[in-house]
Amino acid sequence: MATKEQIRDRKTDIGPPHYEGFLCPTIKRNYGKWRYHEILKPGVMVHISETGDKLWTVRAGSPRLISTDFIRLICDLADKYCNGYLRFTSRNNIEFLLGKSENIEPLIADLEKEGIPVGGIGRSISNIVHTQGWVHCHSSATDASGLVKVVMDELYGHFTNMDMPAKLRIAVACCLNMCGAVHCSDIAILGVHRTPPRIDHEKLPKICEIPSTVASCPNAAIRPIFIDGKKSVEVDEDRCMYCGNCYTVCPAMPIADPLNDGVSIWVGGKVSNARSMPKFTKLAIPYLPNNPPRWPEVTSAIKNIVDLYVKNARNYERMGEWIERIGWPKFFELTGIKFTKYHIDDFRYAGRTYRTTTQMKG
Amino acid sequence: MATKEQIRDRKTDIGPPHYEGFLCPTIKRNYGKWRYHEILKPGVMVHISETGDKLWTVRAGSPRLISTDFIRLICDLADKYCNGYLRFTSRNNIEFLLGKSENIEPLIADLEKEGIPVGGIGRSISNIVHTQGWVHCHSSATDASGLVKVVMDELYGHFTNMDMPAKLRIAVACCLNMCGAVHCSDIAILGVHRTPPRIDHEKLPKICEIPSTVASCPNAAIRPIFIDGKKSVEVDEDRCMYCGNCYTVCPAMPIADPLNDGVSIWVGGKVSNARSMPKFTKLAIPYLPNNPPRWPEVTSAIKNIVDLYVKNARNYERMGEWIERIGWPKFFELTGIKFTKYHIDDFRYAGRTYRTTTQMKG
Amino acid sequence: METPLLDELEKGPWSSFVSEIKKAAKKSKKAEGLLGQLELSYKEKKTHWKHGGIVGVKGYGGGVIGRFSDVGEQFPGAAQFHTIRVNQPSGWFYTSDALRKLCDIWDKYGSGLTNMHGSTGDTVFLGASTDDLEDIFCELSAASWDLGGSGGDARTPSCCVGPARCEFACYDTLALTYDITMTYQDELHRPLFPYKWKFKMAGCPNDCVASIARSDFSVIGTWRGEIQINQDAVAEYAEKGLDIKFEVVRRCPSKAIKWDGVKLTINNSECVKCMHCINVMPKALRQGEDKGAAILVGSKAPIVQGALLSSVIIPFMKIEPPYDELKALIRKIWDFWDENGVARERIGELIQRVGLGNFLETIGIEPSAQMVIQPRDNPYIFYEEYYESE
Amino acid sequence: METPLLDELEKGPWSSFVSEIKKAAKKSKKAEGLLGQLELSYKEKKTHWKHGGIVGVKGYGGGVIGRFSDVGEQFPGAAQFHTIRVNQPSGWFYTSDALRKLCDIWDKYGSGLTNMHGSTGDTVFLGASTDDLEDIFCELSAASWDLGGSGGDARTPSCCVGPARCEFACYDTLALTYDITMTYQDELHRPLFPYKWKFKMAGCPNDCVASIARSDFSVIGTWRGEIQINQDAVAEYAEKGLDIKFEVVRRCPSKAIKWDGVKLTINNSECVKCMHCINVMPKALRQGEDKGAAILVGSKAPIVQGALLSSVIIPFMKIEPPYDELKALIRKIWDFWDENGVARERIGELIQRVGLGNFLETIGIEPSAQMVIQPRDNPYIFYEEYYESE
Ligand code: SRM
Ligand code: SRM
Ligand code: SRM
Ligand code: SRM
Ligand code: SF4
Ligand code: SF4
Ligand code: SF4
Ligand code: SF4
Ligand code: SF4
Ligand code: SF4
Ligand code: SF4
Ligand code: SF4
Repeated sequence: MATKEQIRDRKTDIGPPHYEGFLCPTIKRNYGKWRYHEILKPGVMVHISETGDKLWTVRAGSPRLISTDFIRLICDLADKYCNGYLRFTSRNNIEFLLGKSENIEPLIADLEKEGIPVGGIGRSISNIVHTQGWVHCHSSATDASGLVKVVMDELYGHFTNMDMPAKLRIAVACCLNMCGAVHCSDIAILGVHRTPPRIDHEKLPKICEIPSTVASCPNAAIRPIFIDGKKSVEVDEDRCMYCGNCYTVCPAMPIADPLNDGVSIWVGGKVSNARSMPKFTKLAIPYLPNNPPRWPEVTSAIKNIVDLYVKNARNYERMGEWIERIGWPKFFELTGIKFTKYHIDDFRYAGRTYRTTTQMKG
Repeated sequence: MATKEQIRDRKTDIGPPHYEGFLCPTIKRNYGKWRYHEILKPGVMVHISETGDKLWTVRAGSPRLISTDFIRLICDLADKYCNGYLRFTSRNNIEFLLGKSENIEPLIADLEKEGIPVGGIGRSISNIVHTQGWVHCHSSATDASGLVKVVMDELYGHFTNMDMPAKLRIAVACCLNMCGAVHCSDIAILGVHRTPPRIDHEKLPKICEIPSTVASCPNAAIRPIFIDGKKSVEVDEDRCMYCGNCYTVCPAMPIADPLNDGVSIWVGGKVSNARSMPKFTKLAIPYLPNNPPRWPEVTSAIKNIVDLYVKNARNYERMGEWIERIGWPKFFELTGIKFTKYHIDDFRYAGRTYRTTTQMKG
Repeated sequence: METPLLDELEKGPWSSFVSEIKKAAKKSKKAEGLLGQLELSYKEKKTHWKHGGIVGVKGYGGGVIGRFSDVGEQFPGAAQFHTIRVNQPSGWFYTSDALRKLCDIWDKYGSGLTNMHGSTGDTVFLGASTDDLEDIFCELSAASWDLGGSGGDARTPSCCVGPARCEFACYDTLALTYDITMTYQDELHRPLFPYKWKFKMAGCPNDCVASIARSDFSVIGTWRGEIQINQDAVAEYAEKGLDIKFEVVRRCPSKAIKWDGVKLTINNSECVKCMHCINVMPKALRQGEDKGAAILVGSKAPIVQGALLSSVIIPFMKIEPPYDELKALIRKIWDFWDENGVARERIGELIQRVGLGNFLETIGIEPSAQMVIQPRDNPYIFYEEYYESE
Repeated sequence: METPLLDELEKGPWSSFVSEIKKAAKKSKKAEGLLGQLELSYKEKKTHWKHGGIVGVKGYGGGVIGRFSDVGEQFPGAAQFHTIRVNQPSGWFYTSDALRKLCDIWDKYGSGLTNMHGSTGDTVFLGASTDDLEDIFCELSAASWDLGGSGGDARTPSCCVGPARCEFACYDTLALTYDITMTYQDELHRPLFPYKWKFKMAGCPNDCVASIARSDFSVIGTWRGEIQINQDAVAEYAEKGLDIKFEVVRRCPSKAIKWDGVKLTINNSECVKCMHCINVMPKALRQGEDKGAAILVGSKAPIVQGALLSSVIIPFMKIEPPYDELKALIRKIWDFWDENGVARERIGELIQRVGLGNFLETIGIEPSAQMVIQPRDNPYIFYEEYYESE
């Protein structure tokens, strides 16, 4: 254990190492001077600088939850082919940065040998942005890593090929907190609770602040009460929409419920400002059962949506752009997903989602 | 005065006369059989039936607030040229329905002699839909008929000609109750109060119900209080946005204030489903002074907007469609209207009006 | 009487309401009173009408708006100046005889001033005295006229000119309006609703009666199936100078139209029935033959919770007498409103409060994706089914 | 240990996190504990982590997320399984040496399991025991690493690859991220804010770091002036089979592009700088030369008041060291938030609550029409100036 002295003497507030120390010579030379890029094949692109220099990138998929063994492995590959320089992407892929094009094929061969997929660049499905799930979070309604694995197994060919109309970004979040960008993804898989929190009236007064617990509810479903002379809270079950926010604030209100927790599917969000404005993801399927280890209902629902998108969307048309072109009614018709009252918004901005026009297809 | 017997014997709940009795023979013959129409010149159109019959319409402007003399005059003209058949439009114009085209010019000549304008059909500015104002309403922040008169004087040539890119619909309402369709007009002139209601604590308890007075406020600005032991209410002036709804519910809270009442200008709404969906009108000018009898600030502001629209919009492009094409920043730039914090929404759906994209011109 | 300010409003080319008041003032003390009071308002920049005042005719709860002057002593003619809302005929069609009869009654008792028409659609008599109300109503009734709505009732329904003179009417707006008006005479005359209720009937998506913006129940004509094209007439429009590519093809919101200079084709499954192409070339294009209407509910002005447009609850319904399906729907909505609405809550606000989904469920309509612009984007779902552990 | 359910997740082509846990479990009791507990979760379909628990290192309020198992007796390795958030280098660039050093430290004390990276951007160590926290931090610090944020503080800023490898970067995202991270070390390590605060820096409107969706303060590169066109390169794309009319011209949201088969022209005053044309033809098109960024604030996930996207508060700002203007702005916003925010209220929610107009006024930014999609459509205006009667 660290001694008092060690603790006293250690440096604080030093921040991360300066990034410059991690840039390969080609990047340092051409920093800010890149002219254009070309995508050469799945997972491989080259950036050309105004100096004439070129930098090749090979992108490899990672399960994100990785062991130090895995890290050491990719370090070895980086040493072998890139003088030890590598980076990660904002979607948790690994990027090998190559100064020489000759290294591309051998690197890919090595990666394949290790079972590490190469792809995710251009018009493909990139890695799934995801969260902790049962691996590490108390709040989770499902597992994130497992869902990612089974969905990526299903969609593998769209990572290793560029056969999509446009980029397709999938995200998984294990509860409504939505760590990540689930709320703005082409497809989002979201863990949901579906029953109200259960209140531990014994523990609650001891470990929770009543006013902040009451205030935590977005829908004013929590009221302070007295139980056997002790302060506690009660939940108006008709107003509860299972967001779990009270549980975040007060551990004595657990909401996990194996029988009813599950997964919802959302579609059509995006982040980029390209062509259309950034969009929120919208509800496609309100509930699918938690069926680990391989969630067959989820994978087949996703596959159905992806297949239809691939078949029907135009080039460069993101999922949401495609759906808006064909219209939501058509999306439900094509996918065979039933439109229910759950699909009709009833939160804050609900009123502005109703159809206030006679403009309708069909 | 009506006797008890008369009152007892009169018929109730008979509803209006059946419309069939008011349809001219040509209409009766061709009811539901019209094939198409042609606009022949300003204020004149012809409808052609599948039977081959034709019906000519001459449309004339009316100030809506009219005397029986005026009605008798148009009745005489209808007798002279249309066998006594005529109608009014949803925008308060008079339509003479002619079975013979020979009658068009003499009718128009007679109308002109009487100072009644002919026009309003097709790509023109039609009559202004308006409300009561000082002529008849306790709630008014301005006069409606007067504003209509001065604005139509200014825009007269656009009623009697078809020189607009598309239809342009103007509405006037004398308070936020917006009797009419001010909230969905190409241009709306809206009377506004700008100071909180003044409370008559003497009268209030006697004539108003406290709970419904409190409930009337959209912004929860009204609280019940006791004044000298008597129940009354007080207004949190910081929360009041001068909607006047409390005054509607409680006469002891008058809101009219000659010094501060005035007029606001709104643009870009529409009702039809043609091309774009129906749209609300949006704020252009938050406040112009009440300057009767001829409101020069208002007429010149409207003229400015109309001139720019005529000059820049494409055919069939309604005001709101034009503005959306060029963008609101451009609208403010072209018109020279200052964009202020008042233009930024802060009511219910405000959040969805912020610019959540980097897509911007300029 | 000197009215220097109002006199300014007799200048300029547009017809002058001041001249109208003056004409009436020549014959009526009431109109004269109004003229004086209005001049005062123009001078002081404020209204001189007092708030409300309950007046009416026996057996009716609505149809008359009480109006008293706060300067009645100065202008005795304006002291009592109530409005009588006379239920207009469907489509605002009249004969000169009928109009003259109305004028006779009004000249006898009132100010001689009218609104042709009020924004809801009524034939409006402005300026009656309390004592004359019953007489006026007796005479109106004898001449086959009845009062319109006011207060928390079904207001006077109104409609566009429809099949009487318009080729675009997808159902008979006049007939429906008359039928609805007659069917709901009780609801129209005796306010029992939480608040006002407005019906408006438009024959097609052009919505010439602005129903989508200002009626609790909007019946807007539309069609299914293929737009019928007369290619010769298309060619004729083109010859006469219409730039079909720019004015029609490019303006189609669903990009459903093709024009190769000779032939116009429409992809009807894409068409959102906006009317634009038909509006521009009415001789060449006709709506599909399966006609009916979309039913939308809930539009209103801003008070209290903000302005609303009507929203679709039935994407398509056939509209044919005796309109049973439509009336059953109206009844269900009224029951829902009665049960759930709070005072002064319009149906649109109530739907916003309880959620469109719950509303549809209660009145027994299957939700459809056509009813929304987009599905929800927030995850706050009120799941209703769940498994119980044993 | 038997893990029949998890074993199913070693099948299929995508790399398996289960295999990773197993690899770690070979060397670490902690990882072994996790494996067992996770198998149990898969069986019971529920999490076995307890809620929170405050742990940390001395002098820091954030950077460690306490995590305790509720089946710690069954799986002692998992009993304490805290997260350490290590502040990643700008742009997630590493050398193998640096990474190996991190692995060494982590193998020594922890589970050997990491997230490369967490959704906020940190290098995440999963599975530390309370007693080891100080040691780990000492070693990290000695190796020049520091902790990231957690709790009500400025979270670890992150950025896209930017000028390091992207031709589209309109400002130096890495430099700004580093500078901001260093400037606000105190705010990052000692939670004093009403709630979390996230910075994200994207070099251009493509927003490869999803800043507009998940950062309280989004700096997104953009430009002014004319897109530079290399007509030869355009021709080259066309020759190689790009259908410029369909893929570029038609997809331009502002219809600003013309292509006659030989020459491409752009109406730059119409262009909304969406990047699409440039994305499709990076060799042929380059952004205008006057580069900078738009500043947007307020995006977040749904809790509590619903998800938000960031909204524009500065349409264009030059982004150059020492970033004084930017930092002055940040400070003003923080002051505003400090003063007005309630507990657990993100800046975006606060702005929604007080209104964007009031927010701008308080922090001294002139409102501009660029900041909204449309002006207000409701008449509920809080007029602030008025005349007093004498
Ligand atoms: C490496 C990375 C940045 C980083 O710092 O890590 C990156 C790199 C590039 N992005 Fe990106 N983007 C990266 C995440 C993103 C994200 C964020 C995300 O996915 O969470 C977005 C927003 C996605 C969204 O809208 O939901 C993003 C939206 C884009 C776009 C716009 C796509 C569109 O049409 O909407 C482009 C333009 C394009 O692809 O032509 C783009 C283009 C590019 C280019 C071509 C830029 C360049 O010239 O170098 C780079 C290679 C593209 C590729 O992967 O096809 N990048 N890019 C990220 C790789 C993630 C991954 O591993 O897959
Ligand atoms: C007579 C009237 C119906 C009635 O029952 O009284 C009527 C009659 C016709 N309307 Fe209308 N509209 C009438 C009020 C409206 C309204 C309501 C309003 O203005 O308050 C609208 C909605 C306006 C809006 O969107 O804000 C309306 C939107 C249209 C449109 C769609 C215009 C657009 O492009 O947005 C058309 C189509 C067109 O003009 O080609 C149309 C077309 C027509 C046609 C051509 C229909 C026909 O074939 O007969 C009629 C003559 C048009 C004209 O005036 O140019 N009518 N029309 C109303 C005349 C009002 C007046 O005196 O000016
Ligand atoms: C006379 C008329 C205006 C006109 O000059 O045409 C009118 C006049 C009044 N309206 Fe209206 N409304 C009139 C059509 C409308 C319309 C248009 C429509 O019906 O198509 C609307 C907008 C649509 C709607 O219903 O929302 C309208 C929205 C209001 C409102 C706001 C209602 C809301 O929910 O937002 C109020 C205030 C209220 O109800 O408390 C209101 C209240 C009033 C009152 C009764 C004033 C009050 O606060 O009690 C006005 C009586 C004035 C008077 O003394 O003459 N009036 N009012 C219209 C009725 C004439 C007729 O029967 O034909
Ligand atoms: C580890 C991480 C997920 C991951 O697997 O990557 C994570 C994990 C947690 N997040 Fe998160 N969030 C993580 C990135 C995010 C992001 C994405 C981002 O930062 O770009 C978001 C969405 C953006 C945002 O901030 O809104 C996010 C939105 C939330 C929220 C909802 C906040 C909101 O305002 O809506 C909560 C709940 C809360 O704050 O009460 C939350 C709360 C949590 C807690 C602390 C659980 C809790 O209720 O206290 C989770 C701890 C899990 C654990 O034990 O490991 N986390 N969280 C991410 C941080 C790793 C890192 O430092 O790099
Ligand atoms: S999304 Fe929810 S369950 Fe998943 S890591 Fe974030 S807070 Fe935990
Ligand atoms: S789960 Fe959400 S909605 Fe339900 S009581 Fe808790 S905070 Fe309120
Ligand atoms: S808009 Fe207001 S002031 Fe004008 S008539 Fe209607 S209620 Fe009266
Ligand atoms: S005027 Fe409107 S906002 Fe002001 S107190 Fe009255 S009801 Fe409330
Ligand atoms: S709404 Fe349609 S049917 Fe009715 S008058 Fe207008 S164009 Fe004709
Ligand atoms: S009716 Fe409208 S949507 Fe349909 S084809 Fe014509 S223009 Fe297009
Ligand atoms: S956001 Fe722009 S600058 Fe940054 S990596 Fe993506 S494309 Fe390049
Ligand atoms: S950047 Fe976007 S808006 Fe600008 S010209 Fe290119 S495609 Fe059009």
